[in-house]
Amino acid sequence: MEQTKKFMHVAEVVSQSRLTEDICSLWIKDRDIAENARPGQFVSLFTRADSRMLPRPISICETNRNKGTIRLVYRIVGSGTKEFSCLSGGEPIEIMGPLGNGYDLNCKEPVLMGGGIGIPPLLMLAKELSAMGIPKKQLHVILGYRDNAFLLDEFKKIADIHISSDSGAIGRKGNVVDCAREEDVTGECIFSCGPTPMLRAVKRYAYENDIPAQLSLEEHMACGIGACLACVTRTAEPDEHFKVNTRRVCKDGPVFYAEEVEL
Amino acid sequence: MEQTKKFMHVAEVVSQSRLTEDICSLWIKDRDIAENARPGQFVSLFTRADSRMLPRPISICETNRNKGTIRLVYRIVGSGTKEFSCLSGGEPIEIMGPLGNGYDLNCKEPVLMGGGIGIPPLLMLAKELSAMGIPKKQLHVILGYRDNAFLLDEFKKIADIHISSDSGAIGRKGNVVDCAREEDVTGECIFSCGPTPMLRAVKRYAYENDIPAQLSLEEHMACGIGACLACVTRTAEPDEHFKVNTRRVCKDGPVFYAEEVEL
Amino acid sequence: MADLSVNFCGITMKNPVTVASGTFGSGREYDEFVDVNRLGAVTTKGVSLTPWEGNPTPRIAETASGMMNAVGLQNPGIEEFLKTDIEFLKQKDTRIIVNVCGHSEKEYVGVVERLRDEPVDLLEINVSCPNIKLGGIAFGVDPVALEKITKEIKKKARQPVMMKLSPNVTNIAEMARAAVAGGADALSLINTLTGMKIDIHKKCFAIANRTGGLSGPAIKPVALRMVYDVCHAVDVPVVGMGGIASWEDAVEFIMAGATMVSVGTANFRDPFTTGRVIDGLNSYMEKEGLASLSEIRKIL
Amino acid sequence: MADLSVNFCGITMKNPVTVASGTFGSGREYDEFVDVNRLGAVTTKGVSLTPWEGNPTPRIAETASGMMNAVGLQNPGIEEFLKTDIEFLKQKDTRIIVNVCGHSEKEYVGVVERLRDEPVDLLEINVSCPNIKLGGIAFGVDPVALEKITKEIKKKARQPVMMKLSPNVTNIAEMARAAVAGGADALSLINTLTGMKIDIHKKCFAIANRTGGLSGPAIKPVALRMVYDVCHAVDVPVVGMGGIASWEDAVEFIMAGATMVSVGTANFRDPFTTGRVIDGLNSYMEKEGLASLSEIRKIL
Ligand SMILES: Cc1cc2nc3c(=O)[nH]c(=O)nc-3n(C[C@H](O)[C@H](O)[C@H](O)COP(=O)(O)OP(=O)(O)OC[C@H]3O[C@@H](n4cnc5c(N)ncnc54)[C@H](O)[C@@H]3O)c2cc1C
Ligand SMILES: Cc1cc2nc3c(=O)[nH]c(=O)nc-3n(C[C@H](O)[C@H](O)[C@H](O)COP(=O)(O)OP(=O)(O)OC[C@H]3O[C@@H](n4cnc5c(N)ncnc54)[C@H](O)[C@@H]3O)c2cc1C
Ligand SMILES: Cc1cc2nc3c(=O)[nH]c(=O)nc-3n(C[C@H](O)[C@H](O)[C@H](O)COP(=O)(O)O)c2cc1C
Ligand SMILES: Cc1cc2nc3c(=O)[nH]c(=O)nc-3n(C[C@H](O)[C@H](O)[C@H](O)COP(=O)(O)O)c2cc1C
Ligand code: FES
Ligand code: FES
Repeated sequence: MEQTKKFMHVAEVVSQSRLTEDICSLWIKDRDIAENARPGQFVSLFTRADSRMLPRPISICETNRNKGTIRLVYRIVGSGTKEFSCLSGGEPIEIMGPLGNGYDLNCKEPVLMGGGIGIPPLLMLAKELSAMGIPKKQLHVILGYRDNAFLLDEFKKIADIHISSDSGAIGRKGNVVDCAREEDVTGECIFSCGPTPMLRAVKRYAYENDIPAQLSLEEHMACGIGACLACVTRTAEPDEHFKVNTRRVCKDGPVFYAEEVEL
Repeated sequence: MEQTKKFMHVAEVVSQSRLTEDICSLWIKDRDIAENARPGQFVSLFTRADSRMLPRPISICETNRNKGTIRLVYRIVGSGTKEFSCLSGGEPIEIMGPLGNGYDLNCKEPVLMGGGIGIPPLLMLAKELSAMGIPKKQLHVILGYRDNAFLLDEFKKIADIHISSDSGAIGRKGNVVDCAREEDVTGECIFSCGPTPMLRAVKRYAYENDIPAQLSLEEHMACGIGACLACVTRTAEPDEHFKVNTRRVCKDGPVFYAEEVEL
Repeated sequence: MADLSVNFCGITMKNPVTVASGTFGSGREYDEFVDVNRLGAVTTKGVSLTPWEGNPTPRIAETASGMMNAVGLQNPGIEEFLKTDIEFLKQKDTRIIVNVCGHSEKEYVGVVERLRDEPVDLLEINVSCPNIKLGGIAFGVDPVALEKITKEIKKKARQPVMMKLSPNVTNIAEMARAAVAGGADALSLINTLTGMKIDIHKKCFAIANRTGGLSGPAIKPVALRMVYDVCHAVDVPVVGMGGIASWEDAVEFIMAGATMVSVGTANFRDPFTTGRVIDGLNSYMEKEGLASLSEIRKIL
Repeated sequence: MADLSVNFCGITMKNPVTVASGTFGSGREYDEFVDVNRLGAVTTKGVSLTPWEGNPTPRIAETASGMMNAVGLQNPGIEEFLKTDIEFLKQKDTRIIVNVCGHSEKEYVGVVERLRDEPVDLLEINVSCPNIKLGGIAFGVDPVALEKITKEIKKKARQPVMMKLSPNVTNIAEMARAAVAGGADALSLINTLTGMKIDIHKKCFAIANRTGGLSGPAIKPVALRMVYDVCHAVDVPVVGMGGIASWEDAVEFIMAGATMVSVGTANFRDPFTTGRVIDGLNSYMEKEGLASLSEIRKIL
């Protein structure tokens, strides 16, 4: 995918709410990012604390081009996300984006497989695919939760939904791949985002079923734009420029074809 | 003076306002400190930023024992005071106090000499002296400003006021000692707080006129309670415990008799 | 309550938490905020044979997530120290670690001898003092000088001797080995990193002494690396310190190999830090079902 | 506009601000945020004779007011570097400082020779690389090794040679003198301090490489002290770095003796930092009425 222009702004928080005990939904006003973002891209959020030097990468969950706003859905896991969770409407936030490549949308019958906090970017993807004309029953979405569901109703409107959870508290007990197998969900290509063990399972599943799969990866980041080489992932083939078997998640990714990367 | 008990609280900001462009007046609800504070004592204010490890010492400018509140008046000079200046009613603030010894109030006709941001603690002192029965015309206050006056009206109600400023913009041009000389202000003892060069002049003036003077000093502090020995000032005589010619501003001070210290 | 006790050089400490020398006095002032009896041990400020003046002020400056100090080891000398500080501490139910400083071997040894019959549990030798013979260079940056002074001190000491290592060296493991070769019973680290700050408006050094010792969370990564290196180079017990401000920090140091931990600069930001660290360690042990902290010590 | 230009080893830099190697790539990625033409110079990431893989991930971790990295000098090797990075930079109106790394004298010299006829203004030699012959210990912590490698490089270099010093040493002035004795035309410092972080929940090192290099505002006091020491020990020009995030920080380093300054970790927090530093220096000079930055250099 060709690279999009990146912006860095002090943007304004529109509103924030809680989806579950520890998952927050944050709307931010940023027309440039809203207009340029593609499904699978992410932003860097900067914390206010000057003791924290590094940006937090968060996927774009939704955009509203009319209002010029973007939505981020994230789990509170550490110092930065805790700080973000206290933001409310009107407050400023430093943001850089849109970053990364995003998914390749060319697909007639997609299967979206999202686990945990990998689910949010799939919402933007599903909406975009739906807007491109893919009918609800051909737009398969498998969501894997830890325990409590979130964003579920929004997917239900446009997609054929399958659910699993670690605990079995909601949907089938197990992960998204177990769910795909047991509910026999198939399609033309897979789009996935979630924790690495899940992506590993998706990769295997895609290989066994000979379906192309795009996986969105996570790595710790510093620059977020490809300069520092903090965020590489191992690849099957040497990188064209770097000559070694790694590629940058922030710039060459976060989305890779399953066969490109070694997880 | 015997030591008072110290408290450390997360207190609540009652309100804040600006007295001049860069001088703030902050009321904080803290019953323990309000009830125990004496004129000349100070508090340690802690910043929220976890990159800033040290407390900011700020003198107590006024207390309201009924409401259980204290007032701090400070100038914005750096990172910490800048942060404090953004506080508004209802917000939490970490505070420790009351700290230090405070002034010895035993005096019939006091002369208070305050310079710049040394003026605020003299307000509490003047109020206390006034409450002890010292009539307005016997309560002399000389205030030295950089340019803009602050707290002036509050002093005017209870004291005989004389004013000087560096620029001559308000009152007499010059410092508080020039003003005392020129307006022939005398009394039984001097209470002073202000920048070191001014205190040096006050010390000389007191010596020449043979008036006892109490000076409130400033030093950079870490613990604020006498443990770390960051904040010492040179003294004429060896300290009883430490055996060397220094005393701690945070615990043995901030108020010293002029002849005790070498400025 | 989990069993937080540790054995340090044969001494049982009720928990592994002490304070970093110089940041807590001898506990008298902090007594208003901290129940000193809760500490595993109190480590006193440095004490020398005679009263020391310390440096001119400003003695401290704030830095990003840290501070610098050049207090210069001001102290009233050993006699007054025994009369006031030890007198105070011996009434408390906590172990006493006395931090010792000097300008020459003779001065160190003098203090150590004077402490022989006092109710002191452990000696911590601060070798970051300027060494008069070596032209003001600290004892603690030269392995030969370090081994020698350790030997001299060990000859006269009744209590176990813990050498406090300076981080301003190329090879901390080499320094640890030198101290142990000299007979050190334990090691503590890190002391402060030498730093500088300039007041660009006044065009002068922010600290009168020009340089100061950097401490606080800023230096924690360096401290942890050195504690790890030392614990993997020698077999004596270690007190780890440098930026510890939470129980999580304490666990990091224990996992790196420390037997005890000291809270220093964090006391200034929050005088209740030691209590929070002890409580946090207790909950952690209960949650993880640990019978002893040795189960996580040096697991990496 | 004040005259911000400085003369560095005979090269005129339009201002004293460059970027710290490894934090800015070769500027291609930052070009979207920063007008690379405004920089006095771009210092490239480290380049070696052949492609280097770098370390496994995680390669970085955040720390209090800083970060650690163990990228491990991943780079495509000198040939690809010339084709892409130098090709990009030579179209810009800025000086080019190439950071060179290697595992052996031969590798360093190989890169330096290859750069002889390229449009490169200055060579910065990163001697913090693991030295194969010395069993993986960095060239930069042993004064004898440092002097020797400087000599070998000087023999073959066409451009001025700047040795980049490691702060993980007992005596930075001694290292500076060794580099100058070997013929160094300039020095840059500091590289990162070795640190460690442990993930106590996963019970593993936060960085796959175990240790990482600490950088950012946390280390600024150490960096400033070392720059001061070096500028007062030797007479070659110095590029100062370590935690610089504002024009005030830059002035501190210049007052300590630096001729140029590098912005590193701060680029991650705010990609516009270099521009802010340049603008701030300009206003400062105008306000203070300085004709040249040399008026405040080394005034302390
Ligand atoms: C491309 C990408 C997209 C992401 N999208 C989302 C999302 O939409 N929703 C969501 O909840 N989370 C997402 N994450 C994970 C998110 O970045 C981390 O949860 C977050 O950075 C944690 O920050 P913290 O300050 O709360 O945690 P801390 O542990 O305090 O962070 C310390 C440092 O580690 C980094 N870090 C910690 N965990 C991760 C992680 N899992 N991945 C990368 N860096 C990490 C932080 O950025 C920071 O630099 C994404 C990660 C990547 C790489
Ligand atoms: C006993 C005492 C009473 C004081 N009372 C008042 C008051 O009533 N009103 C008022 O405006 N100011 C008062 N000051 C000065 C006030 O403490 C400083 O202005 C304030 O600490 C600056 O903090 P900052 O974060 O804004 O500045 P920064 O420069 O960012 O502070 C950096 C560090 O230096 C210390 N510091 C800087 N200036 C001073 C100073 N002048 N004295 C002591 N430490 C300093 C800070 O506490 C902090 O640790 C008093 C100082 C002392 C010692
Ligand atoms: C104000 C201050 C005074 C200190 N005085 C001493 C001392 O007297 N003897 C000593 O060995 N270390 C002294 N230190 C060093 C500390 O004991 C400790 O080694 C260092 O500060 C690192 O720990 P921290 O980051 O938790 O503060 C002092 C540190 C500070 C901040
Ligand atoms: C991610 C990262 C990569 C680095 N890579 C290199 C490098 O390739 N060569 C080098 O000499 N220094 C490298 N450094 C060190 C920096 O150039 C600089 O010396 C150090 O980070 C201190 O400056 P700072 O605090 O401003 O970042 C790197 C630093 C970071 C943070
Ligand atoms: S985060 Fe810097 S290259 Fe990806
Ligand atoms: S600030 Fe610690 S003794 Fe005064």
